[in-house]
Amino acid sequence: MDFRLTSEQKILRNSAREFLDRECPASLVREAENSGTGHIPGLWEKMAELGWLGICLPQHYGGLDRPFTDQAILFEELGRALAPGPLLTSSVLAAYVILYGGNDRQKKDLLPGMIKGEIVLTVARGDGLETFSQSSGLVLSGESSFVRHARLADHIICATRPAIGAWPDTTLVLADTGAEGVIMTGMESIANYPQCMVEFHDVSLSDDAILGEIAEGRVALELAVQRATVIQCAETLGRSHKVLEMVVAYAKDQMEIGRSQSVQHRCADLKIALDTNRLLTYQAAWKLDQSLPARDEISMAKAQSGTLSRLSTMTGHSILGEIAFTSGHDMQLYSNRAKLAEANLGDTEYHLDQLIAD
Amino acid sequence: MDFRLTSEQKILRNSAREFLDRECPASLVREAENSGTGHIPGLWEKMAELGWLGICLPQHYGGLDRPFTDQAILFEELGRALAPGPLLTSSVLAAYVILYGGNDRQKKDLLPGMIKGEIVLTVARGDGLETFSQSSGLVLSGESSFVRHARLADHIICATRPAIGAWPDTTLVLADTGAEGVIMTGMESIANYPQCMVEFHDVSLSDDAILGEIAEGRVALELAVQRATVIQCAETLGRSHKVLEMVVAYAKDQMEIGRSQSVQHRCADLKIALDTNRLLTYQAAWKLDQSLPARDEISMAKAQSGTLSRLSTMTGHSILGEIAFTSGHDMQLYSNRAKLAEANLGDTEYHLDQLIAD
Amino acid sequence: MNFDLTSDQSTFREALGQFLSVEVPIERQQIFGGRSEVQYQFSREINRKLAARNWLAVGLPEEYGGGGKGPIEQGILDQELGYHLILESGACGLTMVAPAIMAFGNKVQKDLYLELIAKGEIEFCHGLDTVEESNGLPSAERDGAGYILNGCSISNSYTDHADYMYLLVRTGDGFQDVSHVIVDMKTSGIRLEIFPSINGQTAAKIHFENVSVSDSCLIGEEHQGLHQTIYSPNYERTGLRRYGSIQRVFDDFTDFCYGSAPDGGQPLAEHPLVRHQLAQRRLGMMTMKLLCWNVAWLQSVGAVAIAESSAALLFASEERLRFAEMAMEVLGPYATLRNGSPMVPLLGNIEGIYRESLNLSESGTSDMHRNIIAQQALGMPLNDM
Amino acid sequence: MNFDLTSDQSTFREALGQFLSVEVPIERQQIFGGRSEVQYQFSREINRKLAARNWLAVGLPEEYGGGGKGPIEQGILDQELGYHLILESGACGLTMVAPAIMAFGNKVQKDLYLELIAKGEIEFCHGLDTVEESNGLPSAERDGAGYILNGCSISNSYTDHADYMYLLVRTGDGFQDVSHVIVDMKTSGIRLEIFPSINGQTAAKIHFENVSVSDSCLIGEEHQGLHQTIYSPNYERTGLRRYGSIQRVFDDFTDFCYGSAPDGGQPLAEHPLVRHQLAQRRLGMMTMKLLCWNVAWLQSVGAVAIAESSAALLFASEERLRFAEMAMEVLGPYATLRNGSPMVPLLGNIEGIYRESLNLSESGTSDMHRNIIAQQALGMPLNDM
Repeated sequence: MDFRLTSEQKILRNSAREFLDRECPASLVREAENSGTGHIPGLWEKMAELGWLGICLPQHYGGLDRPFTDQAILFEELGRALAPGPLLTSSVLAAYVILYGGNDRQKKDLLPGMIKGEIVLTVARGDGLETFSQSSGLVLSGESSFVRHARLADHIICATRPAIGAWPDTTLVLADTGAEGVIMTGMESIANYPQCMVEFHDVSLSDDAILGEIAEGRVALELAVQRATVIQCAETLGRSHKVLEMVVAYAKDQMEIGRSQSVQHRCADLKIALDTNRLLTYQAAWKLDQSLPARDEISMAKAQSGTLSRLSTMTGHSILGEIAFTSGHDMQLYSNRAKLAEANLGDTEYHLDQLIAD
Repeated sequence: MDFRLTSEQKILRNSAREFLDRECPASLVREAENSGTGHIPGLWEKMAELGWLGICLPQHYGGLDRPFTDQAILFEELGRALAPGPLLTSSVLAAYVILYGGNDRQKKDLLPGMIKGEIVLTVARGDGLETFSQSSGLVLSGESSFVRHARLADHIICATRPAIGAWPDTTLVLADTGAEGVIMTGMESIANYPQCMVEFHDVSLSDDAILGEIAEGRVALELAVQRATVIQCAETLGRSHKVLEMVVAYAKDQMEIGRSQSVQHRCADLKIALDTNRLLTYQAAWKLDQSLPARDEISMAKAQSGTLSRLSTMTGHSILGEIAFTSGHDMQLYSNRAKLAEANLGDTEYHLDQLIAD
Repeated sequence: MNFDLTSDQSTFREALGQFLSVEVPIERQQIFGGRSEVQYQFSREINRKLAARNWLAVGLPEEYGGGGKGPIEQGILDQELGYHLILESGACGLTMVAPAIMAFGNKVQKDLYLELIAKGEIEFCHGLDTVEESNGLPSAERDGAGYILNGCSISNSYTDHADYMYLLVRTGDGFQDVSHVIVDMKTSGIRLEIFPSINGQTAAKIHFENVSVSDSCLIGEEHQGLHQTIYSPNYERTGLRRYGSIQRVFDDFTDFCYGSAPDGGQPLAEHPLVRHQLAQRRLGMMTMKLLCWNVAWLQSVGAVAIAESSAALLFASEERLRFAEMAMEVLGPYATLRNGSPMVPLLGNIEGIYRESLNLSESGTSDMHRNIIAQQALGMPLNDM
Repeated sequence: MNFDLTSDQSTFREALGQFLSVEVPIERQQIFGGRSEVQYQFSREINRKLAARNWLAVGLPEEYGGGGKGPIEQGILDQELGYHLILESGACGLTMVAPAIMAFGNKVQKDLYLELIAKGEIEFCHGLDTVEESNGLPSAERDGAGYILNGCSISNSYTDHADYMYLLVRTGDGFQDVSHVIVDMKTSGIRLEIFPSINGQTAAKIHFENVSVSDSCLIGEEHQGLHQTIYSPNYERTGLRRYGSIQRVFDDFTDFCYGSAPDGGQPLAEHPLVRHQLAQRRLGMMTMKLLCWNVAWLQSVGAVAIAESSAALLFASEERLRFAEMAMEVLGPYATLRNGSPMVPLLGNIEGIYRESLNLSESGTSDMHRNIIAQQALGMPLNDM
């Protein structure tokens, strides 16, 4: 039993924090929010140079091949800084789908470019997509909503449903965002988060577009979702931790508030929830690193992550007061993003349901 | 709109409080708890003399014929004092079943004696009882659990189920506790609350034993349950109010505790819950007094009553500390009874369900 | 006891409902989280139309252009305006300044302000303490027949539209030496620093630099500010306006849950957990309503309702957040969509009310309200905060 | 990072589980809410059998009869004993007194007490401050080569069985002038005032009237009591014993919900709300487990874990109550039944754990724990309480 970071991990954490303090101030977060793309290319290139986009991917694709736990540590810091860009979408969820579901050529075609930051990937899910065979080859149709960073992406990994008369299970295919028949409509969201409804009007696919085999995509998708879920928890953990730091700093600065027992007790409750989430998140990450079954541990971490999000939002806004309600204050950047994270990859209700589904 | 008590009602409240302060100290509550019967005959007689057992019943049966709201006021005080005896069971639930379901002769036979405290009634419900016709007459069989004050009661009002080959709806019958075939087994409960599992082994009933008509007992039972539910809320309200008083008195006495913001804020939250419950409970009582539909209002009051109970228990025990955990302290008398009240006549979950059943 | 309106009050409520259903098209109702100038101007127009019927200041005496009724009628008006999602233009003047002038103002002040307030012609803002500064309030130094104001104050609604500001100023060295004044916003030396809020509203810091005002700005006696705040009947907010608006979004949301789901599937309310949460919040809405009406009723019998007002405002702030969180959870990712997006449910009002609900200290901090309840209603001693 | 036991630790845990499954029949397990003398004596017997294997004081050095292992093994033992619902006889000596003697005691004290503790031969109780009295602690006045104790102290477990008491006494006039002593309960002048608790346990007030003790009762230096309390590693409670017992009742309850209902109907877990609540509490149990193990692990690396211990104990108190309330609610009136009643579910352990859970201050008040976390972990200033 050892709940500490290794010294290598501490270096990773500290260097990430230093980099982000310097390169990703709140002003840049606002700039990304107002840009319409939710993306800052200059920052993205620097993160790619640091190897962050491939931190856990195999070295022969250009990755750093570090343990999965390290990715969680990195995303704690990214969450803390509210780093913009398709980090979770492209470098985690999509990357793992390719890694677990793609064939060698697809990995070689996509992963090195993604790791270098030159290719951006996203994932379209839901029950609205299907593929079927025509004489000309495979055809993709239907629509998917909440496709993150779709406008920025080069390729969309589409999880297409098993359909009567077609495949018996999920088929994963790659669609180019520029292909004929792909239509994107922006979905205005909290924090101006960049996501789209994407329609596929009988988009023709080459045979190379199938990730793995027809009707065999479910396992790869699930493995990728599991990892992305833990990373989403780590991101929330970092974000919530920063909220506690803001509140405590404010309370120490305003002594009348800092000495208030009520304020202190709310901070203590947030601290407990944070420590809990850290233990739950790293327990799940460690299990994945050990290739142990981790479904329940992941669901526990993500379920508690929603509770943590809400508690940090309420604690922050109630203690920081009305000023935190103005656009100029950083707190609202955190509380708006909290809702995106909470709803992403299954919320508290969903993951509690997973815990008793048997 | 007028949320005040009338001056008559204030007199009722004050005189009830004075009487109970004098005649029903905590020592008597403990005596009742340890007696095995949960009953103090001397106190019972005095309450009967005051007319409390028939406060809302018609004058020609010996009742005081006061508005239903007055019964709620009275039970706030009884709850506050933890007054022992079959008050809610006999003088409220059973009395209203007789009033709404019985024929003139049954009312004359039972209500005056009940009001004088000479007859004790209880009610057996559940799906386990049935009546059927035999050549010799009506026969009652089956078992019912959680029959309150059964050992003390003279008669048990049995709500018997509609059964295939028998009646299409609930039939209410009166069984004598001394009749052949009636077997009672005590159910040891929290706070030594006196309740029994009662078995009826083919108990023969006279035709007079049917309350109202065969298969027509449901409405009377529902009306009685509605009123008893509001009265249970009032009882909880009084009990919870006393807990707040104990805590505030303790906090004022121990200035270090009284000045604690955390203690004050917990007291404030309990105060809000109390005020809320008072408004909800009297809203329901007032609607019943006005013969307005009150189902939703009753369910809201009882649902919030459970929340109030839990809050007062937690507030009391957490502020009063370890001493409240000892048998010699009054707080535990309150928290144990809170659980009986919470489970009685539908708990929070049940009444929330009622609110959205449509 | 009586939990109902009188028949006159019911008639007023019906007539008002009739009026609003005609006058307020759905597109002029507030979209939560995105208050706009258009909506603000529309609310002033509605106010003037209400005033034409003597309904706007329904609780003020008729001689000042009011309706000559009481706090119950005022509560009915607030609740209905809230339910029709009209922005709170004029609210500061009607619910705070006018009662204060009635109770403590002189004849000149009554004549000067009350009718204009009653007619919806002037907008007030309310100056609050600044937390950051030790002193918290602007100072008012005697200067001949007037005062010179220096310092700053915070206001959280419609400061940029306000004609006048009602605020506490420090008129002496003692802790209690504070007084209420009314200041014309056009007076020279006043500078606004605007802070846009995340719901489209603006907060502002008002800086006073050697602002010269005459004696006549003082409401009541000098140094009586705290006394006025504490002992002014009808001064406490009932919260009925806000309650009305939250109830409305709750009702819309409930209807939505009983219709088909955003993805076209089974109604959300088919799920037992959703129904259970709807029931919990329905109880919360009723609680909010009763606590707010409790304040209005206390005002109607001339009682001071400080702790009761705190209970109503605190509960409403917390219940609004509970409801918003619950609705966000039930709608999942759809709840993160804003008005204008494809697939957005309920005009984006759930995302909007979530952001509104983050303004937890809108009507005072939760700590302040709990302190008030503990100390005023339960007689507990002062604590450290 | 590593969230697992070493293979040696796993082996120990398995052997212990094997031992307990043989030695502890179901009827000797604690019935919640009704702790009895029989159960207490049984737990002493188990302790002696564990001691015979060097398992009881598994964390103490072998030279004192311990197992020579560390806090992780101690945690395994606590958790398993808790899970088998063995009463906490000996716990005060093992988890509080022995570590203190190891850290601050002299050779004589080590020889005198440690082996007896390790063998389960002596029972300690712990004297706490009395809230009611301004001073809170008994006074110890110098008297030749010893002290005279006067005043009183509170103890909440097995005081009537205790051979010795470990307590803080006031050894000077300053706030910090307090010292730890061990007092033989048979010393003349000690009088017990017993307060039966509602779970069958007894609390006691221990009165000291001119109790004469020798110098040798002092643990470490005079006036070092507070320092010892704060800086003693391994001193903080992990809460694993209590966690084990709560997890056990939760597991039993979960099994019960998946079987047929008390009234013979569908399993309670068929209801979506019940399943949802079971999932919430399952998460709560995991949280409790991780927070407790976090303390044990910190102890194992020699770290001081004051705030972490407070977090674990506070969370466990609150989670126990949440679980008890939830289980009471799910079982409805059946939950109010006590062991022995017809139709009672789970030996009445739900009604019992409800009453146990009312002892919210068992391991310190929630205010105290939150103060510690805010001040020790977050560096916030002292507050008024």
